[in-house]
Amino acid sequence: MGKLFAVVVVLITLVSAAIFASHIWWLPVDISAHGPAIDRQLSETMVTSGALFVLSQLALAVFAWRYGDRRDGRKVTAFPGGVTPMVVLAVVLVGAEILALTFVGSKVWAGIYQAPPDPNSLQIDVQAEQFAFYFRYPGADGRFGSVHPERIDEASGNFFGLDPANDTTARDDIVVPTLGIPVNRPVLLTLRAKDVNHAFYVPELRIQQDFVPGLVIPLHFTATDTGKHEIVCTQLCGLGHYNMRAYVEVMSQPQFDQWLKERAAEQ
Amino acid sequence: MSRTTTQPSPPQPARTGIWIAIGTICMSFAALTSAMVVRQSGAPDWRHFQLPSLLYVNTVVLLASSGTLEWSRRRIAAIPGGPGSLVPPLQGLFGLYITLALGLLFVTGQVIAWRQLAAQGLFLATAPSSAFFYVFTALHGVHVVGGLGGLVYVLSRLRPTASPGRPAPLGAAALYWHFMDGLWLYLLVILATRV
Amino acid sequence: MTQTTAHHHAPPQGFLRTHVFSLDHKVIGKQYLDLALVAVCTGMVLSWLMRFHLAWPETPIPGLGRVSPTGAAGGVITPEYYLALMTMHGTLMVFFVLTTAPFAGFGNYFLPIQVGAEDMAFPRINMTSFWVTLVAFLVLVAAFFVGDGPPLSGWTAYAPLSAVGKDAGPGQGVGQTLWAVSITLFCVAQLLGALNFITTTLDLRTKGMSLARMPYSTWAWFITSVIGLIAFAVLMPACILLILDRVAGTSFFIPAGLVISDRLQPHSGGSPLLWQHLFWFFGHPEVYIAILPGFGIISHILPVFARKPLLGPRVLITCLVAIAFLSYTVWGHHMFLSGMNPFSATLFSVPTLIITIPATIVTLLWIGTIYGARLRFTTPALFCLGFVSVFVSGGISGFFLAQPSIDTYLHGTYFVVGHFHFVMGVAAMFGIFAGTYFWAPKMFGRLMSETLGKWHFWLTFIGVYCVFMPMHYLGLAGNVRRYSAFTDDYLKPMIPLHRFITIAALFTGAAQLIFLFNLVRTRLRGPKAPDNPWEATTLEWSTTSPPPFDNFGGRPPVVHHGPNEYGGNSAAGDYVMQASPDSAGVA
Amino acid sequence: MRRQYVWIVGAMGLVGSALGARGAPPAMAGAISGKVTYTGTPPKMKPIDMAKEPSCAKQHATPVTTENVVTGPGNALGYVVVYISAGDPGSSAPSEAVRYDQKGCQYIPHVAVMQVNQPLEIYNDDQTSHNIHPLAKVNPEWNKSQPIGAPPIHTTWEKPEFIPVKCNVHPWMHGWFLVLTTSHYAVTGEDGGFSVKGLPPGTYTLTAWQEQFGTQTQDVTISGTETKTVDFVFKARAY
Repeated sequence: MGKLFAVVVVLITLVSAAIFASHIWWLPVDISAHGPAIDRQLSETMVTSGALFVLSQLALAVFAWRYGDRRDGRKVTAFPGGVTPMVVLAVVLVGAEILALTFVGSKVWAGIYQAPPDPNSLQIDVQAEQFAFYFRYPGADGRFGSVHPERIDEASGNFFGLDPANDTTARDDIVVPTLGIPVNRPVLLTLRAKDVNHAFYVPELRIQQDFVPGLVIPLHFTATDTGKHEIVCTQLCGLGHYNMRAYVEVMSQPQFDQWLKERAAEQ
Repeated sequence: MSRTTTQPSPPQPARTGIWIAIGTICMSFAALTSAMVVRQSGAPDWRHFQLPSLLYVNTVVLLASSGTLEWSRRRIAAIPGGPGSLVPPLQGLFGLYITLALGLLFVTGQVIAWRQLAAQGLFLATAPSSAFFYVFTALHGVHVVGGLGGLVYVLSRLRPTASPGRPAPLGAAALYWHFMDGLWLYLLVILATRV
Repeated sequence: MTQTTAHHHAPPQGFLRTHVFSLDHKVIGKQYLDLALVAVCTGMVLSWLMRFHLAWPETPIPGLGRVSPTGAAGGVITPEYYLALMTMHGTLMVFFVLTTAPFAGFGNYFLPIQVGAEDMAFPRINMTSFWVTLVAFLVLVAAFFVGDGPPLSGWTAYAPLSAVGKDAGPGQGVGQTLWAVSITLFCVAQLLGALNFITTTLDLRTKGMSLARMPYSTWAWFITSVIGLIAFAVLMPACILLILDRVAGTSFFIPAGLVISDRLQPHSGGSPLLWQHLFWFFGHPEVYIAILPGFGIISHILPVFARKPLLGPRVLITCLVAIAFLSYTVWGHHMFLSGMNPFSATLFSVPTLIITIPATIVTLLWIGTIYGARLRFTTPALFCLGFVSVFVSGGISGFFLAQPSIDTYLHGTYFVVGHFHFVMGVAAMFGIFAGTYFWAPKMFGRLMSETLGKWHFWLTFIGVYCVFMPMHYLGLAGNVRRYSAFTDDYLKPMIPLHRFITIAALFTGAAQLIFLFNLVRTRLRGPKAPDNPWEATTLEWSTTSPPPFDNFGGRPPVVHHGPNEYGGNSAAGDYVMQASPDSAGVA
Repeated sequence: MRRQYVWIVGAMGLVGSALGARGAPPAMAGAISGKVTYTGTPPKMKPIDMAKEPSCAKQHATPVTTENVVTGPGNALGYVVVYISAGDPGSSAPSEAVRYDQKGCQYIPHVAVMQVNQPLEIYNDDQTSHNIHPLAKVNPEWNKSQPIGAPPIHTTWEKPEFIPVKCNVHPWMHGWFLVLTTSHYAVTGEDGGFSVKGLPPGTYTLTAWQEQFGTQTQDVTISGTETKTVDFVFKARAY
């Protein structure tokens, strides 16, 4: 029985580890400026904790194989050196690992969420609602119209609750359901939620942030490669949660300008 | 391993239980207080209002009840042979009845204070300040009512007809009741300074 | 001493007093376990439905249409019904299984016996605690049958989705209110329970039962009660505020200017993050409420079958206390991306990572205990070894999620689902299984079938790895959790893996029927069990199987030894019972 | 636009047959016909980008627009419901169901008119799950999902009410259920034209309703089989 347990545990461990290592299911190619740091942090953690995983499972397997009761009157033997060295070793090793991870990791985190946005980054207003994202560009005047929740009227496409009648800055605001951004230019999103909690998640951009009703949350990043990717909601928001998505289109600057001009014409 | 494990004095589960309950109740109100602080910070809709002066009268009533309870507890504890062994002197029991009455008076007073606020148009949903006021006072009130129940139980155990054996947990009940005072004073300060 | 431990109530007469409204902690413990059994079966069926829907979204499930005409017209699960199933699954499992079974159930039955008491300190409060839990359970289940359906905001019930009422969609009406009421009641019940556990441990220990001599399971239940005392004391007021937001029009968690279903909500100034803080201040310790009793049970059982003292018992206790303390400093790691001040992320990340130190040490203690042992591979022993394996697997993935930078990518994906199912779901279940197989002889006076038990272990052990390990792969590929279907382009390629998980889940679930059958058969007509079938040392094995009404037949035992005296040689064999006056030397 | 028009005709056809089914209208039956137009500049209808729902997006060669103010040549105003609001004794509901489709992530027709207690059938013709959420106030409000291939939803409304309908999953989807007591009503097409038939002699109040511009009423007296001509003019604002 002990031998069987050992074999099963070893098999499970090796198969699991092999699939992790083979990257069959793995992160999509990163297209963000900050992404490589996250990926590095992830793979470092993967290596160290992977080793920990394999070692402890193997130890379990070996001991189970080795120390079955054979009714041979063999006396039990204590763990060599007793508990103290083991505890010290664990504290030192795990402690060191933690220090290393925190030291590097908190820098990475700070670089994404604590660093101030680039002053000349492109600002886009994002509203999440059940169950879609809408994006607002300031338009020709470069200024966002103020939002009035009581004016929100989806039937006429007024998703943000603009007041073009009285607020001239709102008239040229461009509201679209697709996030178009220029490549290699810092982008600053201001996230606002219309109804409940939502989240902004683009795996390729290695970025994720909740929308919180009542708060306007800044989020900034720089896309380093053109292409079209999905923006999905990762915060349970109701029955349509699974279908709450939009696309982010990373374009070259001229393409982007053209795209924005066309959208402006449609408003 | 040591073999000497006998406790110096026989433990009183009722007392221990009350101490633990006190810890929990403190935790609950601590949570509510922090909620209040968070909710008040940068909330445009916070509305300050005058506490009904009746609350201070109620405070006096509650403190008085604690006094009478402590007085009768001492009297009963003073009986040779400890509580439960003899029929306690009438004054002792009398003190407990007074405590009971004052406790009821306090609860009634709190309800009247609510009515006064409601008369001013301050209801649960009027403003976060009023909401917290009602929540705090209501939760405290519920705990006081629980304490009254405890006192009734103790009284039933102190009756001469009560089964001998375990002593009536008068000490524990008194401890809880005094804690209700302390808790109320704390809440009063919080409410007076914040709402 | 005898005065305080003197039995508070005479042996009851009649069926009702003996088996239903009993004050006997043993009966109450069994009632908790039975409640957990009902809850876990329900929860498992719900997870089957979810898994089936994820694998084959448009295939009707026969009969389901009749069970829920609105939720699954024609047997096809609607998105809102999927979320309702998920919410109920989470709530049932976390509250009514992982909290009731290992803590309230086994704790009620064995804590008093293990400390040599005749009953809990407050039998009436103890009974109340169970019946309030039962009412809470019924209230929750009632949510399945209300007009606009069961709640769908998950077991975390994030406001404002959970607070604004029916405008937020189906299931957010009466159902969500019932959820909040149920959880409030549950908190009350668990507070009463914890009160009893702590008092009993402190005051009702028999002669010679010093803290140092308490069995590790008792220690774990004691520490868990302390955690619960604080955690549930915070969740209860939070739930009350949530209920007020829903029914009384207050705005604790609902900010101004929300437009939901084209209606401007009549609220102002509330803070959604406040709910998250209050909830997770409870929610993270709750994870340890679920798993620490497992720690205790494993540390209690492993030495019995290793025939060897547990390695470093004092270290174990220290680690448990450390974990309990740290569990209150880490709640924010659930909220790295919630919009709370990003600077606080590091503050919450560090203690989260530090918790891995005591956790690692405990694991090493178990593995070190196996070293040089004479393992007897009984079913409970196998589940102990399995526990260590799955706990390691689940704990390791915590390394990733504890780091804000990596959480930026993995948060809200199946990686999280795989992580917590391993570490608190499966691990805790293995603890429960180990406990059941180990204590069944004592609780029912009958031995469970070893053959069936071993089949149950192997199928379950392999099964859970097939179910939950792949979820980590899905998470790495960015597969979002709590989705009722995978319509996104980048998620479609993962459906085959989801199908594999579903098939594995169905088989693993089916394997549990073996356990059910074994359990029922044992309780009805299993072979009679001796008083100490496993040659264990603790007090529950010094009395009859099952124990008499007052546990020790009116003669409270006197303790002479610690719980850990295995591997020596004494009159009894290679172990010395706690209650035996014999002071034989121990290796 | 075309497609909706066809549907309106279809809906009106249904009504017509309904009238026929309940025994031929009285021998002496007049009618009211006319045209609904606007003055001023109406708001520009915004194009709807269905990028979120590819299965719907690919059904529309030309981008569809919002339909809260539908205009036609000659300042014609579409989707105006013209009905007898007073003077009609009312009639029992026809048994024929009004069909309401979700197709290409649009409600077809945009405005569905039905009588109190007249059966309503809601179909999901799309390869995606919709949820139908009539924001009723007088009648009971409900909110149900209709997954791909799910059976149609059968329902009725017990009280007269103008009910906005929305799909939470696709926020741009907005329509109307107009629940009337009378069987004499018409919905204007792109040309703004309408015709309310089968009116026995009498004095009626004719009401025209437009979802954004509100209602207008005129009193009409019908004698004999004449066909009165009544026009409505709404004042439009750009914002």
